[in-house]
This record gives sequence, C-alpha cells and structure tokens, in this order.
Amino acid sequence: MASSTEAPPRKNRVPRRPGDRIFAGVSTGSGVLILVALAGVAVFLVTEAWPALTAPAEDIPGGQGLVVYIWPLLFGTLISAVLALVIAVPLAVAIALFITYYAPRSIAKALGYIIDLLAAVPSIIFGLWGMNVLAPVTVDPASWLSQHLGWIPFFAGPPSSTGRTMLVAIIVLAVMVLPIITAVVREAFTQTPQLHQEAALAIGATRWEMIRMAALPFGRSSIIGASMLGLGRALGETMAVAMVLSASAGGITFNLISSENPPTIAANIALQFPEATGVGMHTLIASGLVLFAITLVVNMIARAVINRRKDFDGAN
Amino acid sequence: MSTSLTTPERDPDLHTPLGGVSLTAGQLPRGAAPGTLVAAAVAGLLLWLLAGWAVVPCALLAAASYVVIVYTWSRAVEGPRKATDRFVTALVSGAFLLALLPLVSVIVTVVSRGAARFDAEFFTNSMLGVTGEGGGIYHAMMGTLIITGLATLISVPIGMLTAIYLVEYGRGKLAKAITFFVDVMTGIPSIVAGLFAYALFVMMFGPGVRMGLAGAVALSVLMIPTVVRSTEEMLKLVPNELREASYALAVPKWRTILKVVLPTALAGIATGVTLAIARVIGETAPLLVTAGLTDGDNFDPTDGRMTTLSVFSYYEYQSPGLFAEASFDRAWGAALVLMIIVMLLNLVARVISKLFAPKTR
Amino acid sequence: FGLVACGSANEEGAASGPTINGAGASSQEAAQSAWRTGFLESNDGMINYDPVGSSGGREQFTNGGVDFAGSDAYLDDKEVKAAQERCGEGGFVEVPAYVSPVALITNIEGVDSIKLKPETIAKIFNQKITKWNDPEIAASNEGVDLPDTRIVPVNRADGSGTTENFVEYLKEAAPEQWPHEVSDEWPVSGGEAAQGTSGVVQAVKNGNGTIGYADASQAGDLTTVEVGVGDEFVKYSPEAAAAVLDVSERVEGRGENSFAFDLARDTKESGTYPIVLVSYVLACGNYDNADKATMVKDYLNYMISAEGQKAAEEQAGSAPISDDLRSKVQPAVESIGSANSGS
Amino acid sequence: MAKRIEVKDLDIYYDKFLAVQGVSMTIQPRSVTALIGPSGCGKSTFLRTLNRMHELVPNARVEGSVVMDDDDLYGPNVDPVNVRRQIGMVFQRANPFPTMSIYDNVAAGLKLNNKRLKKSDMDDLVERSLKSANLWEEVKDRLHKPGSGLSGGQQQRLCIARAIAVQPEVLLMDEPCSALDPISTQAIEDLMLELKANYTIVIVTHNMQQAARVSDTTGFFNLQGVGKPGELVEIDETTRIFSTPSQKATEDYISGRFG
Amino acid sequence: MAKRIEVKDLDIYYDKFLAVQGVSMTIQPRSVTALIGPSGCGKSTFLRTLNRMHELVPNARVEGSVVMDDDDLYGPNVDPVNVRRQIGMVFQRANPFPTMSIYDNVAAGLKLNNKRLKKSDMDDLVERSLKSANLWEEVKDRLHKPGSGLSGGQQQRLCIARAIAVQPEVLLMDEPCSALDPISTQAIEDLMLELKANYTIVIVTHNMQQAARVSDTTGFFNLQGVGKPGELVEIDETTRIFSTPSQKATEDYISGRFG
Ligand SMILES: Nc1ncnc2c1ncn2[C@@H]1O[C@H](COP(=O)(O)OP(=O)(O)OP(=O)(O)O)[C@@H](O)[C@H]1O
Ligand SMILES: Nc1ncnc2c1ncn2[C@@H]1O[C@H](COP(=O)(O)OP(=O)(O)OP(=O)(O)O)[C@@H](O)[C@H]1O
Ligand SMILES: [Mg+2]
Ligand SMILES: [Mg+2]
Ligand SMILES: O=P([O-])([O-])[O-]
Repeated sequence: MASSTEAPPRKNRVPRRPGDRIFAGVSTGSGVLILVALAGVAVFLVTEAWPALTAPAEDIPGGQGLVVYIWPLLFGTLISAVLALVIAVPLAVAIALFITYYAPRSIAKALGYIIDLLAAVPSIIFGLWGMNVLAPVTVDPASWLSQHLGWIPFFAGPPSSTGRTMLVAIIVLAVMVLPIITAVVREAFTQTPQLHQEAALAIGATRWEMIRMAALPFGRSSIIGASMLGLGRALGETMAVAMVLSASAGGITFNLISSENPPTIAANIALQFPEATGVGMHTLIASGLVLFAITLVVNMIARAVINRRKDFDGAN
Repeated sequence: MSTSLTTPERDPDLHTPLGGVSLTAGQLPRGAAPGTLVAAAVAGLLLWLLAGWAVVPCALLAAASYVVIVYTWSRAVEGPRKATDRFVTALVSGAFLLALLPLVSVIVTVVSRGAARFDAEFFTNSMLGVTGEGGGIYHAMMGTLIITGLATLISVPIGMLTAIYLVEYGRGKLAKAITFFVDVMTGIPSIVAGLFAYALFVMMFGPGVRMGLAGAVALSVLMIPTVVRSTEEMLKLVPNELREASYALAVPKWRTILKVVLPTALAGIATGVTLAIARVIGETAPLLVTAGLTDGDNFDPTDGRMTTLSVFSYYEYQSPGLFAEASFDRAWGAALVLMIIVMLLNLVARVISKLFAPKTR
Repeated sequence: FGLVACGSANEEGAASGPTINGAGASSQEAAQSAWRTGFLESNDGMINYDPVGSSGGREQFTNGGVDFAGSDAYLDDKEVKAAQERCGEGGFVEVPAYVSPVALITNIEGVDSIKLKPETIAKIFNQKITKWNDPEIAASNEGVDLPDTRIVPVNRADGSGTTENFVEYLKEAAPEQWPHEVSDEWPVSGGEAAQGTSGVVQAVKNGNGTIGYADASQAGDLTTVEVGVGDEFVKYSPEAAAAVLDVSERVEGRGENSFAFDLARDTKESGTYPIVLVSYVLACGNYDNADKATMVKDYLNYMISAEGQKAAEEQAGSAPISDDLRSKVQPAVESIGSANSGS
Repeated sequence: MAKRIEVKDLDIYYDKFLAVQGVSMTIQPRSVTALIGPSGCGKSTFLRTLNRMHELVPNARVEGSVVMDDDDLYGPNVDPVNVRRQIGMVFQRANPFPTMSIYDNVAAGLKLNNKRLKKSDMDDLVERSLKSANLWEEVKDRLHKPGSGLSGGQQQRLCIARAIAVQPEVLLMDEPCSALDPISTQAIEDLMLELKANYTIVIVTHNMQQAARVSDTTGFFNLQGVGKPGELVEIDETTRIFSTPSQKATEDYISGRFG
Repeated sequence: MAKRIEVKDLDIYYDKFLAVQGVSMTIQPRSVTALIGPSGCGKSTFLRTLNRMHELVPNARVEGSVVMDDDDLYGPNVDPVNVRRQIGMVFQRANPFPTMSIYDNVAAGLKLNNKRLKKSDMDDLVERSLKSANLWEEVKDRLHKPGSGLSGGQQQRLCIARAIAVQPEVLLMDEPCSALDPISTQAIEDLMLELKANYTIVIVTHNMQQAARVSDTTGFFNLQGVGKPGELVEIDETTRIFSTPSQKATEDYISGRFG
C-alpha cells in the first residue's frame, strides 16, 4: 500500500505539530462526515422502508408481499449492471491501453479527451439517444439473433419491435460507465513506471507482453477500483434506464431482446415514485434499501479480491 | 543464424546464449497489416453496396476477417508471440473505434437537434411568461452553474480530504469502514439521494422546502464517492520515494501531502473531479424533488426554486404541450448546452493538470 | 448569500409580488404553464409548479408543502381528512380544471384509420387479440387492408393518471374483457412499457403494429383510433371529451367546495368521447397570508375562466369545461380567502 | 554545532522480521563515520533509523535507544519532523521531485517548508548547493527544466545538493557515490571533508577505498547468518579497521581485493 | 554464437538536444567491453541505443548505423523485440517488477519464450540464474515474496538474474555493481568472465579497477565541453588504455586516484 502512516514507535505517541494535527483532523473529519452522511442515508432508508417491511403482504403493490415485489427488480438490476460491466470493463481497459501504448504519442492526449467527452453526456441524453437512436437500430439484429441463436437464453425472443430491450439498456449503461473506468485506468497506465516497462522490454517482451508484465499488474488495483465505480454507477443509474427499458414487473428472464423485461430498482423508483402513496411509497424505499445492501455485498467481495494481493502493490 | 522459429535446446549451464530468432526473421512485409485492413474494408464496402447486406454485419465481417487474416498470417510467418501482439493491437484499436461509435452518434444527434435553438434569445432569456415558441435557458444555465458549483464546493474538499485520509493516514477499522462505505455510496440511486436531501431539509425548514442548496446536497451525495475513489486511486500511484524525499527534508507530513503528493497526482485528480461533475450535472430526479422547477430567474440557492438545464430539458421533453416542436427544440438545445458546459469544464481540468503535471522532459 | 448576477433579458424590471407554489400531476404541466403565463400578464408575483406527479402533489398539499396542487384523481377519504386538517376551518377546494381526451394512437404500416369497439380495445390491451388482421378487428373495419402484424400494446411504465383513467374506462366499458383492478399502474405484464406520455408516443412511433394511449395533445401525426360508443365510432375531440363531464355525477359528502366526479365511461350518448382524463386543482379555503390567499383565488379563477380554459386549449390541447360546470364550481373558488383579512 | 549520536542496543524490525539486532555505537561529531558490509545486512535499515525515516515503512519499529546529544530521538515528546530537520538524508536511489524544476528541487527543503528567502539569497543558496555537489556547471543553463531529464549521476548529485541546501547538523548518505563517476565522486568526497568541520556525517558505502579515504570511524555490519538478522560486527577508527581489525569477519571482508 | 557489433557515426538526439555525437566502434564477440567516462557524458544513452531501448524516450532518435553481425539493428525489417531478445540489458537503477514475486521476476523472460516449460525445469533455471547472480542463498526461502522487499543490492542482483535467465547473445550492463558490496561485485565479475566465453558483454562502470579487471576493451567517453554533446574519445585494449592511452583526456581521467 502507498500509505505511509507514521506508526507510533513503541508505546509513546508522537507529538504532532499543529499543522499536522489540523490536517489529519480535517481529513479524518471528512471521512467521518461521509460515514455520518451515509449513516443518515441508511437511517432514512430504514425508517422510510420500515412500514413496508412490516406491512401485510397484500398491502404491498402486487399483493404478494415484499419479496415477490422486489425480487424481479433485484434481478433486473443485477443482470443489467453486471452485463454492462462485462462489456465495459474489457473495453475500457482496451481503450486505456490504446491511448497510452498504441496511439501515436502526439495524438494520445486528444484521444483521451475524446473519450472523456462521453462522460460529458448527461444521463437524460443517453436516455433520449438510447430510445430514439440506439433502440431502433437494434431491432433487425435482435430478430436475427432470435432466429439464429434463439437457443441461447439471452436471445430467446420474441424480439421487441421497438428495440427498447434489456440489451439496449445494458449497452447504454456500458457506454455510460465506460468513460469513468477508462479515465481512471488510463491514468494508472500513464503512471506505470518507465523503469518497469523497460525491464519488460529488455527481456525481449513484445508490446503486449510488456503490458501484461508491467502495466496491467501495476494498474490492477486501479482497474478494480474503477470497475467498482462503474458498477456503482450502473447499479444506481436511474433516468437513462427508466427511459430506455420497456419494463414490467414479473418479467424475470434472461431474455435480453424482448419487450418484457424486469425493471431495475433505481429506474423503478423513479418511475413509480411520483404516483406512489402510502405503503407503495415505502415499498419503493425498501427496494432502495435492498440496492444499498447489494452494493454493500458486491463491494465486500471486490475488497476481498483487492486485498489478497496487497503486498504486490505497484507503488512500492 | 538460423531462421528457425523453434527454441533450441537449452544449454544446461546457462552460460551460452540461446540463439533464437534472427533479427530479420519472418517479418510480415511492410504495409502488410494496413494493406489487409484496406482490403477487408473494401470487401466489407462491396458487400454493403453491391450485395446489399446491412451495414453492421458488413463492418463486423470486415473487422473479423482483418483480425483473422493478420493473426494467421503473422502466426505462420512471425510466430505465435508476434501474432498475439498483432491480435491485441487490432483488438485494442478496434475497441477504441467501437467506443467512438456511440460518442459520434450521441454528438451528432444532440448537435443536429440542439442547434435549432442556438439564438441570442435562447441564451439571454428565461422562460418567464413564455408558452409555445421562443423562450430561453438563461435561468437554467445559471441554476446549473450555481447548484453544480455548490455541489462541487461541498464534494471536492470533502472527497479529496477523505481520499487523503485513506491513503496517507488511514489505518485500522475507521479507514476500512470509510473505504468500504464510499464504495457502497456509489450505488445510491440518484432519486434516493434526492429524497434523502429533501428529508434532511424538511427537518430543518419544514415541509415543501425547495432550494438550490438542497439540490446541491443531493448532488454531493452522488458526487463524493466518485471524487474519493478517483482521487484515492491517483494518490496511491504516487511513489513512496517522493514522500520519503520530502520527509527527509524535514517537511511535515501535511506539507508533504499538499506540496509533493497532491501536485504529483493532480492531473489524475482533475480528471476525476470533472468526471464527478459530469456525473451529477445531468441529474434530474433528485433535483426536481429538492430544487424544484421555476420559469424565472432565481440566483439565490438558499431561497426558493431553481431550474437546472437537465431538469428543464427533461420537462420540456416530457410535457411539451401542443407546440411540441418548440418544446423539443428547447429540450435538445438545453442538452447541447449542458454538454458544452461539461466539455469546457473538461478543458479547464486539462489546462490545470497541464500546469502542474509531472514534468518528464 | 444571494448571487449578484445580471438577470435574464426578459425579466429586467419584472415587478415583484407574492409567490405561490404548486406541485402535482405532470399532465397539467403544459396547461399550468399556459395559465401562469396568461395570469402573470395582468398580475404581479410569481407562480411555480413542480410536476412531481399527482400523489406527490396531493401529499405535499396535505402536509402544507405547497399552496395548491394538481391531481389526476380526486382525494381519497384519508386524504380528504388530511386536507381538511391542513386547511383548517376554511376546508379545501377541489375543482376540475383540466379535462383532456386520451387518444389511442397506433402505428401500423399501411393503415391510417381504424375503428375499435371497447371490448376489442380491452382484448387488445389484455393481449387476447395478438394480430392486427384478427377477425374481430376486421369486423369493425370494413374496407381497411389489415396486415398480418403482431399487435404491440404500449403502456405507461410509470404510475400515471392517464393509465388510471384509461383503465377505468376499460373496466366500465368492457367489464367482461377487463378483469383487472383499477389503479394508476398498468396491470398487464408483457406489453411494451414506456416512461411518460412522450415515452409512449415515441415507442408507438418507433415500432410497427404498436398501439398505445396518450394525452391527445401529443398524438401528433399518429393514427388515432375511433372509439366505439353505443353504435357509432367517435374520434376524439375537445367537445366530445368535455361532454362526458356533463353527463357524469358529482361525488357527494366531501364538503361543499369539493367537486369530484365519477365519470360516466360507459355512456352511450351520442357525441361523447369517453376516454377522458379529468385533472383537478386543489387549494385551501383559507390562507394565513392575505396576499397569498388573493393570489391563489385569482389564479384558480383564471384557470377555470373561459379565457384560462381557452389558453390551455391553445397551448396544451385540453378540452375547455362547459359554462355550466364553470358556474357550478366558481363559488367554491370565490370562497378562498384569508382568516386575517376576514374576507 | 555538530552533534554526537549515541545508539544503544538497537533492534530493528520489519513487522515480525528482525532485520538488525543489538547495535550499539557512538557517532562522533565533526567526523565522518562510514558503514560498510555486504548487501542486505541492514546498513540502509540502520541508517534510516537515525532520522526516523524508518517509521514510514508500515509496521516497521525499533527497540533500544538513539540519543542525540541529550535528546532521545525516540523519546515521547520528540517530533520526527524536528529530528529530520537536524538530520538530513541522501537516499540510495536518486529521487528528485518530478513536478519540480532543477532549481526548485534544490530549493525544495526551504520552499516546501514555506521559508521565505529573498530571490537573490535563494539563487545564491541554490548555486552554492549545486556547486558543492559538483553539478552547477552541467545544469546552470537549464535550472528551470524538470529534474527528471538528468542522467543517473546527475540526479544523484541533485539529491545531494537538495539535502545540503537545508544545512542540517547531521548528514546521512546512503551510497551517495554509487552512481557517480570519479570526478563527481571526488567532488562529493571533498565536500564531505569540508562539511565535517561543522557537521556530523554518516555514509554507507561499498567502496572500501572511499571509506578509507574519507572516514574517521568505520563500522562493519554483517549478517549473523543466512536468514538471521544483521549486526554491527565492530566499529573503530578507520585506520585500525583497515589495518588491524579485531574480528576475523572484518578482516576477511576488507581484505577482498575489491573497492 | 556470440555476436560482433559494429557502430558507425552514431549521433543520438533527445528531441533537438544532441546528447552523443559521432561514435564509431567495434564491439568484439566473446569479450567484455567497458565504457567509462564522467557522469552525464552519454554512456547510458549510448548503451541504450545498442538494443533500441532508446526508442522508448519520446522524440529520442539516432542517426548512423549499428550493425550486429550482418544485420543493421535499425534496418527497416528489424523488429525491436527480436533485437532486445538477443541483446539483454541490466539497468543503472534496479527495476524488479514490484507486482511479481522474486521467482516470477526471474522467470518472467523464460515464460515468454517457453510457454510449456516444465515446472521442475523452470525451478531449475530460476535457481541457477539466482545462483549465478549470487542471490540464491539470500532469497531461497522467500522466493514467492514480492521483489520490492529486497535491499538495493539484492534488487540489482535480481535484475541481473532476470537478464541472464533468458540467455541473450549480448548482455548490456549499466553500472551493474554500483549498488553492490564487494562480495556480490566479485560474484558478478566472475559471472562476466564466465559468460564471456560465449556472450558479448558491454558494461558501463565508474569503477576503473573494475574496468581494468574484467574488460578486454575499454572505451572512454567524454563531454566535448559544457553543454556540448558527449563523444567517444578513444577505445582500445584495456591494458593499453590503462597504461598508455593515446589521448591526454583519457590519461587525465584514469589517473585520477579514484576507483
Ligand atoms: N521494506 C522492507 N520490508 C521488509 N524487509 C525489508 C524491507 N527493506 C529491507 N528489508 C530487508 O531487511 C534486510 C536489510 O536490508 P537493507 O536495505 O538495510 O540492506 P543493505 O545493507 O542496505 O543492503 P544494500 O547494500 O544491498 O543496500 C534485508 O534482508 C532486506 O531484504
Ligand atoms: N530522457 C532524457 N531527455 C533529455 N535529456 C536526457 C535524457 N536522458 C539523459 N539526458 C541527457 O543526456 C546526457 C547523457 O545522459 P546519460 O544518462 O547517457 O549519461 P551517463 O553517461 O549515463 O551518466 P551517468 O554516469 O551519470 O549515468 C545528459 O546530459 C543527460 O542530461
Ligand atoms: Mg542499502
Ligand atoms: Mg548512466
Ligand atoms: O399525467 P400523467 O400522470 O399521466 O403523467
């Protein structure tokens, strides 16, 4: 780890100079503030979700209880976010590699800027673009897929005639998280020490082998960190999914190309909240709480992965 | 020197060279790769224009055939390692081109539809007293700048300081908890952040509060994790050697962080912050419930409703009335302006990082 | 903390005055925009309206967050109590201000007019009829060349007053074919779902064989369905829509200033168009602040005035309420006042 | 102003790994102390404990005491920053600040601590420091270019200039000349001899001749065995160590024909 | 199998800055060539052009020719990867891969070319490489720990082990012993003498004695003047250079009392 805390030598505490004390205090305070804010969000979620958690099953929208209501949402959230990440992460790493190692040096900066522009696109524009431009384009390929590859559950069909499918939502999400991941990973690649690149090349590595030996391991923790950012974004994206996806509750399916899709939690909240009342409203917040918990679990797993190889961190 | 591609038997004592490939061994002729690319592209084009195939399969087929030909050719002539290298090169460049597709498509869409309202009135007027055609987004531009500006003012110091805490000070349970929960925070749906901020302000100001500041708080909840995470990643990349060099000069830790660590990581941090801003500047749902919507100017974030470009754009699109075209034009125009603002921010960040970036030459 | 910046060009020298805030149905947004523009031409002050959704509007109204609200449905019993509590002695005012036909829009290649009976509509949206050349559709569309295209019913993905009104129509006009309960959420799964009226319109436009329901003002150049009423087929029109309200019954027992209507969806009366969205405006009978009270009263008055209704028709494509109805609800609006000024 | 450093029973750990064990020595003021010994025996590790740089490695810790004049460096009220102000250090690997120009690198000790000097005084200080490190001629025309474009030896001399610019009382140098050519090496050795009039200097070197040339006292470190901690085998006047060392190990080591 | 390298009229530029000018020399196979000269005169720069590592610095370029046996290294059909595969390099600054274990660092090059090497063969090669670099004893118990936890000298030897593990034809070493103690230095020098039976070896060193001890040929680089490019002053048999150099500058340099 790059951390270089002054571990207190033996038992006594190091006296800190005022500047250090203030700075340490303020930065610790910021961290704590975030925890407090998050605790606030958690308390808000729990108190607002509580009536739904305790309500009788028939009061929950759909009349079959909270689990039945939230499960499709959860499914939709996970499948869209995970598949979006499956598309976006390799692509982002490839793009970052292209910019740092393959593109001519003179234009690499400009190319980075171009990809950053994708991040400049607000989510509602992605929503509009997704439903008006991307969705219609996918109609023909989707029907081709269902005809020829229909045996794969993802392409079971029947294909949607408007293209507002899970597939399109996934692509839109992937495009949305792409610039964030690319930017962080690219920065890590740029920082890969020249020494290590030279070390690899000097033993006769090709460019790709150099990347595998020096750049990828060095950027590994950044790639995971960036993917976590992207995953969070994909899990929590609201408006774009709400606009693009044709969702109906009860549509638990791996089928990516039909009109019947499970909604995502965030989009569902945005869709239903304006007209939600009473227990319905609390149910939506409860689904938000579930998303919160899911993010928690996913991150725990990712952390565990990162920490496993902490000793081999690149900054040492 | 033999041109054989197989590795000769290893000498047991390590003290003789292995030999191996000669310097000029099996090189693809110059221009082989570009030539193949052109050929594949032409073939694709012919299929499209003459055989009447759809564009997508043609492009895919051209790309795939290029990759396959170059790979097998190179494998035969140059050996598997070089072939893999070429394969990855094609893949990586292809990935970049692929990413350009949605970008170009989005930009073309937004520019072509948004350009209709690039007139003086659009940039100087508000929507007060406007129905049907005309009207402007001055109020929404100001609202966007004020609310996102405030959110940035809240998030960047908190986020950066937290990242600094995590990288430079953080040990033990607290740091673990913060790292962990910051990640969790990235998954909060924007609408939930909005409702949370609203609930918070209701506790302070009573029901029905609408103010820019509440919007900024909601956005901060969304923005902080991005700032923390990207800053943290960048700080981690600063070599410890530099910290040691500074400590050895009797520079206290906080000055070391401010004057050595941060400047070294600044370029990355600036990119991260712009990304964070870009992530929230287009939010609608959390702003509607916190900052509301108004036709006119309001530049006071502590009192009353404030419109932002994204909220404006969204509702112009959602509730266009009979003069739908005029409304849609405004919606796309506002979206275009929003994108331009983020691009400008991006440029500013680049300039900042250029000024402070590690000087390698 | 206020920012010193130059204001919008069109706001220079704008007069100040009281501000009133409203929130609620998104369906009213376009009309609200027309109303505040029209109203502020001859009055000072500022009016805001957040289109957060009907129930959000009702909630914010009953907990005192906003001065007035728009709602696609009238208050339920619980909300009536809450509203009475919020408004105190003066009680609350609830009047229909925005009436709009809901059009059935279709996009079928080669078909530019189509007639459907209520039962057929219910079957289509219930996904019991799945092809456009189904005999039942053909029966009411002689001379139209119906293709063998799959029917793609498009519904709202979000909770919506439009949905509620449409479903209510199906339930009453074709109870046999429409077994689902009435709520603002679409009850049938598996159809194409889209967000907001614009979303539905886009989805219908982008697909082939699509049919959806949307506020008539947004139908644009899509083919709209002529709906069977009794023995005839009626194309939507403002007059035909407003006519429904006149044959509908007022709900009793909600206080004298509450004008809630149970619409006669199953009407067979000639010239009525039964798929209608009626949206109410809510206000208190009494406000602490006299200026605000006057402003709310004047604003509501303007909304229901012939002038206001015309503005909404021109800008939002709504159906003006009849003079008859206006004269019935006007006293309720007039009753708005302030305890302080004792008006 | 030079200071005496008294080390007693010092054990140095990396987490649970005991790297150096039981070092006791006195470092005399106004003199050069050289530390020699095979690679990996803990010279750098020991050197870093003298100005508490050691603490920067997570979980590294020391037991025993290091007393400078009368202050225990590891005493309860001692601020490591003050320790490092008085005890400067040059590292084994050159580490100029990449964000700073050559000039700013030299001035870093002052600038980073916000010490304001007049422009002319600062220029003067930078020039003198660079001259002392024998780098002035090579870089005087590109003072405001980045420091990372220098050759390996130039970078090392830049770091030396940076360390002496803050005028510490004690100067620790970890193989300062390993990347330097004879001319620069001579310049640095001359510098050490000059400085020792007022400073206390400790250097780690693999170059026996260098130790013989510049140091007054020489300490020999060795590993107690493979996988065992390093220890201070003996420390004595340089002339004694190189002529009549009391330990067999020392003799074996320095009688190697290298230097 | 060792190769002869013929350098003709080589000019080396960093962008517009001419760092080294007009070098012509022949590097004999089965011999050790030492390059000496003051810091900053372009030894590393020159060395790096011999295996095209130079190209990694943006805008750096060469004019002139470098021919190995009959192949021009800078010829149009030459793949730099093949060049570097045959001409290995040890850098001035130790650069083990921090993300790999000690074992993997050594095995890194092997894995590239011998995808299907048996585990036991690999272990064997790693062990022998580490032994040749005199590092085996110190690390054999922690082969699977990260390479960055080693001492400076250990890291340098690790890099040497990594370079010889792939058995190149030519080995370039940029001050390989500058961070090493005498024992390790001797081990490396022994290694060089062994290797030269089959390899071509070029080393840069500041240590005159070392050059005298190990090299057959010595080249002396010097700056033409302050701010001017470096040049090859002379190159000759090592014994000649150290006894009767033909140039005054060479004599001045090596007669310095250092080493
Ligand atoms: N950060 C660290 N973590 C764990 N062990 C370390 C660390 N740094 C050094 N060591 C170990 O401590 C021992 C002493 O290392 P040190 O760097 O002090 O050696 P040295 O005498 O300076 O050698 P050299 O002359 O090669 O620089 C070695 O075994 C080394 O591997
Ligand atoms: N990346 C670079 N960009 C610009 N100039 C450089 C670069 N690397 C080296 N130089 C310059 O080229 C010249 C030769 O440098 P080089 O590193 O070859 O010296 P050297 O002989 O190896 O010195 P040393 O013995 O100190 O390592 C120096 O003036 C140096 O400042
Ligand atoms: Mg050391
Ligand atoms: Mg060098
Ligand atoms: O007015 P809506 O509730 O249908 O959006």
